[in-house]
Amino acid sequence: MSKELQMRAAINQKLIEMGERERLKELLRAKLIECGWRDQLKAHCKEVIKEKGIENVTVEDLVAGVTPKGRALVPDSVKKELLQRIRAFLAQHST
Amino acid sequence: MSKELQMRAAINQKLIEMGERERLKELLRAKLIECGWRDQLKAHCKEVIKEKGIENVTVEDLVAGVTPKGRALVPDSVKKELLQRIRAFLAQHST
Amino acid sequence: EEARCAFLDKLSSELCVEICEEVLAQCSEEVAGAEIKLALEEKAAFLARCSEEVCSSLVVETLDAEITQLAKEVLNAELRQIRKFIK
Repeated sequence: MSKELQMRAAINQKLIEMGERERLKELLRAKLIECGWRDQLKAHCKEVIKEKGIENVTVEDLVAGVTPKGRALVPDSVKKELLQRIRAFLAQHST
Repeated sequence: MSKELQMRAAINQKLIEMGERERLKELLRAKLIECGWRDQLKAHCKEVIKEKGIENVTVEDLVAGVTPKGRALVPDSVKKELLQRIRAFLAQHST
Repeated sequence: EEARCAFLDKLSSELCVEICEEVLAQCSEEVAGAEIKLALEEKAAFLARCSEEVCSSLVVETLDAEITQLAKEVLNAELRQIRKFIK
């Protein structure tokens, strides 16, 4: 295994073991609620259901239908904050 | 027109077009005979006529006089059966 | 040191995308599932309301017709009896 791959695996393991991965996910979840992302996605789901009719939509269809908009709706500031937290963790634990 | 009103109108139209409304009315008429409602109401009509005197009673008076009792005399089980038939029809034809 | 920094930057970005995708997928599924459940509940409630309305209008309509018919029948029968008696 190359040095890079070894480091990658070690960091991933550390992220999980130290609970940081879960904390980061929790942080992102909280931010998505705070910035109104969840409400916007909810509204978009309602539109899709209304348009197609509830009898013609499964959860899988709906997820597939709203995911592109869901991705686009995440504010850059939220992604940036997450990236900074990850960078800080890596800087601290990659020695 | 709201979506709900549109659906309501479509359901009523389907009930009529498919002949289900007439079938349901027939079912109700048959049930009213079967449970003795017709006989009870007939007796009540006779009582009202006797009480007021036949010379003082028109069809309209008689109808007005016996309607409250006529409505109250319909057994709950009959209404329940009718409601179940309607529910089943709507579940099948409301897409 | 420069290579290490570049590697950590790249890894951070990749992890960020990975975590984002994971959370977005979970949240999207939660939101979509909840909205479908809500829509189904709303539809069931609407159909129940609609059934009640159809049922009560059918009952009223049928009873009105039956009562009128019955009143006519009884009144006519009583009148016939009186006429017969007079004769």
